This record gives sequence, structure tokens and C-alpha cells, in this order.
Amino acid sequence: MENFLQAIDTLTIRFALAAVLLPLFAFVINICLPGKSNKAAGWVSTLAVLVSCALSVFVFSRAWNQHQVHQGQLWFTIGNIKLSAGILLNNLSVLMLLLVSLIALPVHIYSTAYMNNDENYKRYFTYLSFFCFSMLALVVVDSLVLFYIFWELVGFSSYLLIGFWFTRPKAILANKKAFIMNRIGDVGLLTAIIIIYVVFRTFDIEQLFGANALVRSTAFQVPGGWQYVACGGIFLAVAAKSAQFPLHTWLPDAMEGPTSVSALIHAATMVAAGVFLLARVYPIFDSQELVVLAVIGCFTAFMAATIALTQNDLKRILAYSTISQLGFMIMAMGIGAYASSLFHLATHAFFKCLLFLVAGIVIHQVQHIKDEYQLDIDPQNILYMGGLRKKMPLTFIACLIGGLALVGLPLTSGYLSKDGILIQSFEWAEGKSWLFKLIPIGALITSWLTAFYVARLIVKVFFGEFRLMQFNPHIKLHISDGAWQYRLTLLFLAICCLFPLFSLHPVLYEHAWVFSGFSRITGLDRVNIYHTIIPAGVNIFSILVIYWAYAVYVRQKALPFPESGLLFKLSYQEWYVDKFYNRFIVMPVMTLSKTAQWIDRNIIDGFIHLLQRTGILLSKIAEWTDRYIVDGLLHLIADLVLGIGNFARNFQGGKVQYYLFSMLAIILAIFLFKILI
Amino acid sequence: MNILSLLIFTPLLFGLLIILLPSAWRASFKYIALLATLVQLGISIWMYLHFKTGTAYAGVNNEGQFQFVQKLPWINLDLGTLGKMQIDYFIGIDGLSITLVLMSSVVMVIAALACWEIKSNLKGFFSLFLLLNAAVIGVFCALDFFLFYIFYELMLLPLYFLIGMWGGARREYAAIKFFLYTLFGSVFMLLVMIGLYLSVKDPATGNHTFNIVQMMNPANYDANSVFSVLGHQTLLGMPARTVGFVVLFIAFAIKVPVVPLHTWLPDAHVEAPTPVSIILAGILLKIGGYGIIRVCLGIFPEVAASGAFWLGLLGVISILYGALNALAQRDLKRMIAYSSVSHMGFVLLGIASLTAEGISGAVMQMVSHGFLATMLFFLAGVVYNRVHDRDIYNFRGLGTAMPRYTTFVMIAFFASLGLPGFSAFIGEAFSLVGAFESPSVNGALPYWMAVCGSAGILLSAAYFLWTLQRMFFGSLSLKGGDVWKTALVDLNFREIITLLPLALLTLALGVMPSLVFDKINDSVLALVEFTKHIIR
Amino acid sequence: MIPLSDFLIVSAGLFCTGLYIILSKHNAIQILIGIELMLNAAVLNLVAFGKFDRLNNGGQLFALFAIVLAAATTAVALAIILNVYKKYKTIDPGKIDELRD
Amino acid sequence: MTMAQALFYLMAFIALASALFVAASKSLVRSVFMFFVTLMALAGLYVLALADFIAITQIVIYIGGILVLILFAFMLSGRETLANLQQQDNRFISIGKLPALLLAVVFFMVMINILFKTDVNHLLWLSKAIAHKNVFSPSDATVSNIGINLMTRYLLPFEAMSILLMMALIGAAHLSRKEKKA
Repeated sequence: MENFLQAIDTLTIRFALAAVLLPLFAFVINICLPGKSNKAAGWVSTLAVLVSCALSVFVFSRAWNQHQVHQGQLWFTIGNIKLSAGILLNNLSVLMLLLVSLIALPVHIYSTAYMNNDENYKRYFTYLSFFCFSMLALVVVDSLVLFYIFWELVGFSSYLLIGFWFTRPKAILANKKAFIMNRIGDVGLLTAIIIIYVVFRTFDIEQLFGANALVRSTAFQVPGGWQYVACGGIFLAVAAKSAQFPLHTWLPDAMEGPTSVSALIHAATMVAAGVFLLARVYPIFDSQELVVLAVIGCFTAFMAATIALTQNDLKRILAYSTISQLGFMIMAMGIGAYASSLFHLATHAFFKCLLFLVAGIVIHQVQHIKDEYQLDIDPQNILYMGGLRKKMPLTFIACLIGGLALVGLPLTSGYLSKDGILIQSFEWAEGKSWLFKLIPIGALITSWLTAFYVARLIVKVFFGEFRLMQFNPHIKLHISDGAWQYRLTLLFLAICCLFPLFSLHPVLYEHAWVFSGFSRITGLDRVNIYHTIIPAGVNIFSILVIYWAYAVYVRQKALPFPESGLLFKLSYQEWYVDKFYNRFIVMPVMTLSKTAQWIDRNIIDGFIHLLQRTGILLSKIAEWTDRYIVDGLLHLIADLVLGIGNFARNFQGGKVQYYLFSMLAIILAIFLFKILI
Repeated sequence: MNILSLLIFTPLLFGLLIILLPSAWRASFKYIALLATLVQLGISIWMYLHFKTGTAYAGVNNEGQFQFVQKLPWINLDLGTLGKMQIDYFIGIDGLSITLVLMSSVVMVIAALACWEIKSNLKGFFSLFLLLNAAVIGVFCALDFFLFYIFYELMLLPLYFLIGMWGGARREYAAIKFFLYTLFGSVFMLLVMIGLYLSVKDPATGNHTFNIVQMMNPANYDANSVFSVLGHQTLLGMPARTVGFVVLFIAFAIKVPVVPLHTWLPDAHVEAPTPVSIILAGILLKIGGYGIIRVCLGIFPEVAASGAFWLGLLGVISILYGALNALAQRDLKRMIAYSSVSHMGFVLLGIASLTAEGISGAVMQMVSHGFLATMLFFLAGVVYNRVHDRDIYNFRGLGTAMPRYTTFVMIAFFASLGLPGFSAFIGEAFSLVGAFESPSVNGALPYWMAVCGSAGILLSAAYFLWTLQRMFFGSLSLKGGDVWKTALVDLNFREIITLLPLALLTLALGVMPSLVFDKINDSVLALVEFTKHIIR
Repeated sequence: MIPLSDFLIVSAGLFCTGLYIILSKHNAIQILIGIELMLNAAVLNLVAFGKFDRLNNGGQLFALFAIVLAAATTAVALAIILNVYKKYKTIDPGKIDELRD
Repeated sequence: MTMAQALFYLMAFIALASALFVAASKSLVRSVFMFFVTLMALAGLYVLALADFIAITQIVIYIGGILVLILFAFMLSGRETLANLQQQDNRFISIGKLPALLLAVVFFMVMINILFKTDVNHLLWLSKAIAHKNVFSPSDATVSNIGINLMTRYLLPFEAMSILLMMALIGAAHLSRKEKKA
């Protein structure tokens, strides 16, 4: 029986491994394919994802709510540690595996149409496959080192895809920013992993955080409070990857990448990796640290929602809404709503992906018009759009479903997950001081803000008149829902945004099957009033807000706050965070580096040059001594000899009589000498 | 014939051949040099494959455990009452050196392929090149301090001429700076070497000896000698062994280079011709790290342990300071040179941790940096050869003009900034693991150092990405206009076959670090055990 | 009997006079005369000492040889002086200084 | 003082005085003629030294040969030469000649000094010669003895001398010949 189970487990592991590795094969095949825009690349990648999606479904069915499966193999030995590489399949990882492959599949199909005219078609799918591989691997690996590796690889593939159109200056600035901000998180994660390793002497996730985990049994204590550094590091990693305050600013910029990429990476999967990381290492946090998480998540959700209110770029609005929703998830983690957070992660992946794909179609169509009439407009600006619901009905309906799910109206999946979080947050704040109450209230306000900006977006894009007409009345609109790839994916995702996929009961979130998979569940019992009053209150008020927005933007009623007001500016300028970073972080670092360079040039090299000059001076002194004192002595002797010689030369006057005279004089001198002595 | 001697002297033989051939055959010299390096590579691969692992082959302080050993009496002078002078031709390798030897052989092949750009005075260039080659391998293999020193000095001479004669505009300045710096280090090393010689006696013969392995055993020191472990002699008011360690460390730190002693490196790298830059960055810097491990740590372990804080501090300063400097550079080669300073800081940090993970990480980082620096300098050479300009601001959008080149640049840059999957990640990560582990294991380093070290990873991302963005992305726009546009052709076949193995090697090491760790693990454990033992 | 020393003193006087002429005159012929004077001083010495060699007549015979040689010398010297004059248009030996360093 | 002694001092005075005149004379011709007087006085001194043959030879060769040769050379060489040869600045004592004079005087003193130091009159070999009666007496006939000695004992120097003399004469003739148009 044991062996039999073992065999089944091995099979599951192999399937999971195949699901992970298939995109890698697609990546390698795509690299080897000839040509820049080889259409085969798209099909290779899509096929790989299709198969891994099927395998994921299979693995999910085998592993969901079963005992966890964990197999590994020795990777390498360093010192006395043996590092293994392996796959850990538990409820969390199979859920994510399924989710990622399920989202990736429609995006791939969509991309084959969306990128059809791009000259770097092959490169796009190469990158995309690489991303899928990294992301799938990230969710199933069993060791923190491997986790870190794929954590960074997803960041890297996101870098590649944001800068896919690398000739656009904005795109390459955005991908640099994204990578560096993610790097901050990576450094934090690396630090945290190493500290965890130093304390527990293992990288294995199951041993660390599993059922009988080390983290639970042993207190996570490091002398000097370094466990807080580890938690801070993890938090940094989460904030960077999931775009939480203060590291959120890369995500709106990352919208420079192709829209399909934004849908997959920057809405559904990669940004959710931060939440996934939290779920993985959840036991490491104690209650205080969780409060910090909740505060940050709530603040981010609120801030991003306020920014989304005034943005005009279609994708930026969605990006901020993503940040806001991720804030919800982090907050849910912080308040202990572990399962709700993951549930929201799953539902959010579908509806946000759907919204992005819709945005992609709209932008594509506007881009066509722009190219056709040579207009100088930004195809992503919603101020130029309007009235598209008649031209592209399917898109409109899909967008409506996605939008309603995002707002969290009943019958959608978003309602189930979001209200769950809200209810649990009120329950959590119960019995705590009023300061803690701010968190659920903030979340509540945020959900109403969400309703407003979603309504604004849909109204501006799909209702009213097509505003480009005002610029150029000759424009003929021959736009439609587009290719079958578009329709298919929208249909699929729109269905996934409705409640039946997650819960058979349309109103009560507690019935969602996701909750059955995770043991740490609180607040499922309808013990208090919140379970009724909050969904009702939220939704009624949301509908009012939507109507208000409709009134403002369609009926042209006055704006609730003027465009010159401080609040509007704060929102429009994205709370000045980027400007703050530029001034207070980027500039000082650049100054520091210039200073370092100056030190190098002038102080260290200056010291060397001083030594050199001293050496030269010494050698000059030595040379002077040599020339004027040592050589001087020699020259003195030489001059003396020369003088004597010249003196003697005078006798050689060629005058015979002088010769004779001198000769005789000398003889005489000798004589006299002889005589006198 | 011992295979290790063969490895060392093969290039010398080929160098002799080049000297003997008439100059009219100069076109063939580069092929001869390439052949020499390929033969050498073959030998070292053979050695790598036949290298035995296991605790019985750990080496380090156990003479019997070294492999491919050759020990011949070399200089034996009877000095009468002063005893017998005993200098052996003693070579052998253990886990610490095998990977570096293999890495050097690979880098040498690449450097030989980069020699295609050399156009003047080929005979001189290639004979010096091969002489350098022999000396470098010799340093990694020598186990007799005297022999080590000879090889160490023998490296200097060809390098001086290679930089000074075939270098760029300010080559004389760079060559002299390089020469003075390294000479400064090695002169003092000579003094310590002689001090050690006079302190150590071969237990078998009772003679003084230069044998490095025997210098590691405290029992071999004369009780009253200068460097005696138990004698506690002082020099200039400081413990003699501390002085010895510091002097040796400075000598190797110049080579590494560690921050206050690093300014020769940017100048030498920038002015040197590409193959010499490759050798400088790829191999020479590793000799510093290798020397610190083998000599400083091996002979003076207790001083290293007590001074680990300062070593670590220097390492961290190198990491951060080098990275900040790299961020401020405009010259591509200078930027890479400073990045080398930063990356070699991890080596020092890893060594200073005195843990198995840290030292393994340091060795891994050296091997990895060997390949990556080679790749980076080769790539910088590619663009410089085409347009004779390296200013980052003068290029934009090379990605569209030279897609293959840009691909390799991206691989090299991302591998260097520590992207997982490439070898540098493993090296840096495990150096940091060592540094983090150190406070709880031996208390050598505080935690904050490791944290500062990891900040270096962040900065390296900043300068590499900035360069990528500024130089390779965006729309094509060059300072030299259309002239440059025609000159900047994509990589040719030779360049691709040079770069491809490097890219694959660094990838392979990143995916399978066991290629390195399996070979070095026993030695590193033995070294750590040995240092612990001595300290106690 | 005239003492030998008196002869020698006279001879020395003549010799020194000749020496003076040689050193001080600017005329080659006068210098030649000075030389002859010195020769004669020598011959006087020979003759004076020759008085004490009756058997072999050494002093007298060599005085004879000296006189004959002086004659030959003079002849040659005069020829040289004339040639020198032809070439340099002077017979002042002080002005013929091509041997000067 | 015997007659001989008186004559000796007279002759010596004439010789020295005329020699000094030669040295002092401004005129070349005069000095040549005064040199003639010196030579004659010397010949007298030879006679007083009991060397009559030498005295005769002196008169014949010196006065008859050399002096005449000088005068002839002097006179035969044309007007120009003559005028040139005569032009000279010949003061006996002048600043330029002072060193020469000084030297000559010192030389003279040295020689005299040596003469007295050696005590020439009582040299060993002179005493022996006197003892062996190897000294001329004023009555001796010397010429025959000279002839015998010249042909026997001094034959080789005599022959050598004759060849030398001939060479000198030929040389002199060659040197003084008129050069053909070269």
C-alpha cells in the first residue's frame, strides 16, 4: 500500500514536473526557431501551455485536499549542507499551479492574435514561455533557494517583457525601474532566506513551514533582533513583487509592455507571487508583524484606489486597481484571513486578466484608427474613447462582467472573495482599540472608491459618443470585437468571473470550495451581524456610487471635486511618490556615486599621485645631488686636468724657441733643485 | 613527465617555438598560441576529470593528499653552519586550485582568441603572452613558497610589457602604475617569505624549507624563530605573525583588488589590449583571492581569525564602493573594471567569514567572475575594435544594430548582476550565506556586514541596467553617425564561438554548481577544520 | 800653464751667449750663428781636455770631427732657411708655428 | 804672469766680447763679421791649448768655409731677401728678451758652480794622465800623431764623417736649387 501510494505520488510529481518543464522546452525550441516573426513560435508556446494546463488540472485533481507530496533530489553539496531540488505539492502550490496555467492559456491564445503583426513575434513567445516556466516553477519548488531563483527569474522575464519594445524610451525606463525595485525586494528576500537558514540550518520549505514545522516548534529568535530584519526582508520582497507601498511605483510604469503581458504578469500571476510568498512563509510572522502587514495592505489599497480615480490612461487605471486589490490581499493576510486572501487572489486573477485583455482589444482598435488617420493621440487615453459598446458588444459585456466582479457585486466571483475579506476584517477589529478599526473602515471606503473608478472607466470607454470624432469628424469606425482568439478568451474568462466556478451559493462566500483546502480559517461561522450587514451595506452603497459616476460622466453633471484642487492633484500625480523617490533616493545615490568617483580620482589616486610626486621629488633631489655634488667632484677633477692641460698646451705654441726655452728652464730647474737640496 | 609540469611548461615550449620561427611566418603565431592554450585546456580538463574527491584527497595542510604532485630537489646549497638551503620544485593541486586551474585554462583560450585584434609586433606579443600563461598556471600549482614567488613575479614582467607596448593612449601611465602597485606588494612578500623560511624546519631533514604545506603546521616552527606560533615574537612593537599576515595580505589585496589599493585596476584594464584585460580580470584577480586563501589563511589562520572583522569590512567597502564608482562611469571598460572590484569584494567577504559556505562561495565567485569578466571585457573589446570608442554616452540603441551582440551583452550583464541560473548568483549568495552564518558559528563578522554586502547586489543591478538602457535600448543613434553604423557590424563567427562557451559555462555552473562544489568541498572543509583547530 | 778651469769658464761664457742668441733672436741666420757659437764652446772644451791625451789625441780629433760636422750642418741649415723663406716669406721661427696645437 | 797666460786672457776677452757683440748687434752683417772675430779668437785659444792643427782647421773650415758660406748665401739670395733678412728689432735687452737673458745668466751661473764643485783641475783621470806623462808639452809635434791616429784608431769615424759630409753637401745643393716650374 505504501509502495502503491509512493508510485502514485511519483506519478503526480512527474506530471507536475512536466507541467513546469513544458514551457521551458517551448522556450528552448523558440530560441532555436529561425526567423524573427516565425508564426510557429506562437503555436509551440501555446501548445506547451495547453498541455501543462491539462497536466495541472490533473495534478490538481490528484493533490487537492490529499496529503502533501514532496520529492526531491540532491542538487549539490556545499560544506556540510546538502541542497536538494524538488517539488512540493500541497494545496497551496497546486492551487497556484492550476491558477497560473489556467490564466496563461487564454493569454497565450489571445497573444497569437494580439502580437500577430509584430516583427518580433518569436521573441515575444520566447519570453512568454520563459515566464510561464519560471512562474510555474516558483509555485511548486520545495526549497527557499530555488524559490528565490524563480522569484528572481519571474522578475527577469517581466523585465524582458516590459521592455519588449526596447526602442521605446519609456518602455526601457519602465523595465529598468521595475527590475531595480524588484531587486530591492530580492535583496530583502535573500537576506531573509539566509537568516532563516542560519537559524534553522535548512532551506527546505516543508521542514521549515510545513505541518510539524521548525518555525512553529522552535521560536524564531536571532540575537540582536535580526528576526525582524528577516521579516522586514520578506515584507520588502512582497512589497516589491506585489507592488505595495512604498515599492509600488514600478507597476503603473510596467504598463509600457504589451497589454497581453500586463494581463498575465502584471495583473494575474507574477504580482500575486508576493501574496503567494506570504502564504508560503506565513508561520514566520507573529501577531505584531501581521498588523504591520495589514496596515500597509490597507493603506496601499486606499492610496491606489484614490489614484485610479483621476488617471486617464486606460492601463494605468487598471494597474492602480491591481495595486489596490493586491493591497486587499496583503491586508487579508495581515488580519489572518489566509484563505480569503488566496481566494481573492484566484478570483482577482481572472477578472483582472479579463479587464486587461479587454483594454488590449480597445487599445488595439484605437491604435488602428490612429495609424490610419495619422492622429497624434495616445491610444490608451480614455478621454478619446466612448460609445464603443455598440461597436464591440462582446467586449463590452466582458468588460462589464469583469468590472462588476472588481467592484464586488453579487453573482460575481469578486463579490465572494472581497466581501469575505471585509467581513473578516471587521471581525478582526472587534474588541480591539479604535485604531484597529481604521483598517476595516479604510477597506470599506476603498471598495466604494473602486466602484466609482470602475464605473468611470466603463462609462468613458463604452458609453456616450466616440470622442475622437470631435477631433476628426471624417473617421469611419469599422471596429469590432476582433479575431476569434479574442472572442474565445474573453468568453472563457468572463465565465470564470462568475460565481459558479468558485461557489455554488451565489451570495454566501463561506461556501466556496477554496476554503476547504486551508486549515487556518476563522470567521466562517455566521456568528455575528457582520455576515449580513456588510455585504448588504457595501453593495447597496456601491450601486449608488456607480449610478453617481454614471450621472457625472454620462449626464455631464459637475465633478465632485475640482481639477485644480489639492486632492485632485495628489491623486493625479500619484501621491508624488515617484517624484519623492527621484529627489530623495535616486539623486542622493547618484550623488553618492559621483562622490565615490571623486574620492577615487582625487583622494585614493591623489594619494598615489602624491606618493608618485614625492618619489619624483626625491629622485630629483637625488639627481641634483648626483649632478652637482657627486658629478661635481668628478667635473672638478676633470676641469682641473683640463686646465692643466690647457696651461701646458700654451707651451705648444709651435714656436721652436719657446720649446727650447721651456726645456732648458726645466733642466735648469732640475739642476737648481739638485743643487739646493 | 608529470602532467602538472606539462601543463605549466607547454605554453613555454610553444612560446619558444614562436621565438625561433622567422618573423615572416607571423600570420601563424596566433594559431600557435591558440593551439598552445587548447592543449593546455585539454590537459586541465583531463586533470579535472581525473581529480579524485573525498576526505582522503582534501589536501590543504596535508602534503600526502595533494594530487598530480611532483617534488624534485631544486636548489640545495650546503651553507655550512647555517644549515642546508632547501628549495624544492614542488607542485601539486588540491580542491582549492583545481577549479581555478581549469578556469584559467578556459580563459586563456578565450584570451588567445581575442588576440586576433593584435596587429603589431606579433612575435613579441605572443611570446610574452605564452610566458604569462605559464606563470599564471604555475602560481596556482606551486606549493613551494619560493617557486610560488618566482611564478608570481614572472607574471608581472610580461604584463608590464603587454600593457605598456600594446595598450591604449595612456598605456605607459597604466603600465607603470600597475607595475609599481604590484611590485610594492611583492617586495614585502619577499621579506615575509624569507622570515618564514628561517622559521620553518622540515621535520624530515631538519633543514629550513620553503614548503608552504609545512609552513601550515605549527609544530614545524622553531621555538625561537620570528614567526613561531608559540614564540609570540614581536616586530616593530606588533606581534610578528600579525605583521607577516598583514604584509602578505596587502600583497594579495593589491591583486584582488581591495578598495584602497584598487586604483591600478581601472587604468590597467582600460589601457590594456583586450586579451590582456581578459587575463587581468579573468585570472590575475583570482590569484589575489587564491593567495589569501592558500597563503594568508593557510599559514596564519589564527591571525586571519582575529582579523576577520577587518577583512570583512574591507570586503564590504569594496563591494559598495566599487559598485558606486561603477555607477558613475562613462567608459564601458572602466565601468566593468569597477564592477570587478565590487564582485571581488564578495570573495573577500566570503573568505573573511571563515565558514565552509563562505569560502566555497568565494571560490565559486572567483571561478564565475573569471568567466564573466572575460566575457564582459571581450564584449567591451568588440565595440571598441569596431569604432575605437567606449563612451557609453556615445551609443544608443545598439540592440537594433547588433542584435546578437546585445544578446550576449545581456547574458553577461545579467549573469554578472547575480541573476539566478548563472554562476555569479551562487557565488554571491553563498558568500553572503557564509557572512550571515559567521556571527553564530565563529563570531568573525557582524550581521550588518552581510546586509551591506547584499546591498551591493542591488547597486550592481543599477549600473548594469543603466548601461543596458543607455547604450543598447532605445532607437539607434550613434555619435559617429553613418560611419559608425557601417562599422558596427554584428558579431562574427569567431566572436560567437568565443562567447558561446563562456555563456554556456556560466549557465552550467549556475544550474549545476556541483561542477565546482564537488571538487572543492573536501578541501574547503579541511581548511575550515584546520583553521578552527589552529585557533583553538 | 793655463789652468783647465779657465778654458772651461770661457767656454761656458760662450755657450751661454750662444744660448741667449738662440732664445732671443727672431732671425734664423742669427740663431744659426748662435748654434755655431755653442758648437765652438763645445769644441773649446774638447780641445782643452784633449791636452791630457797625448797618445790618442781623442779630444783634438773629435774637435776636428765636430768642426767638419758643423760645416755640413751649416750648409744644410742655410739651404733650409732659404727654402723656408721661399715658402713663408719670413725667417722668424716664431712665426712659423704650424706645429702649434 | 807668463806670456801665455796674458795671451790667453786677451784671447778669451776678445772671444767673449765679440760673442756678446754678436748677440747685441742689430745688424745681421755686423754680427756675422763680429762672429768672424770670435772664431779667430777661439782659434787663438786652441793654440794656447796646444792644439795647433785644430786651430788651423778652425780657421780654414769655419772662417774659410762656414762664414763665407753664410755670407754668400746671404748675398746670393737677391735683394728682397736681403732686405727681409735684415729687418729686425734687435735691442740687446728688451722685455721680450728678459727671460732669455735671465735663463742664460742662470745657466751660466749653474755651470760655473758645477765647475767649481767638481774641482776640474784635479780630476782623477787628469792626475793619472799627468802621472803617465800623457800630457802635451808645448814642444811636442802633434800633427803627425793626429795623422797616424786618424788613419788607424779613428778610421771608421773618419770615413763615416766623410760620407756624412758628402750627403750633407748634396742635400744642401738639392735644397737650395731653383725649383722648376712645378
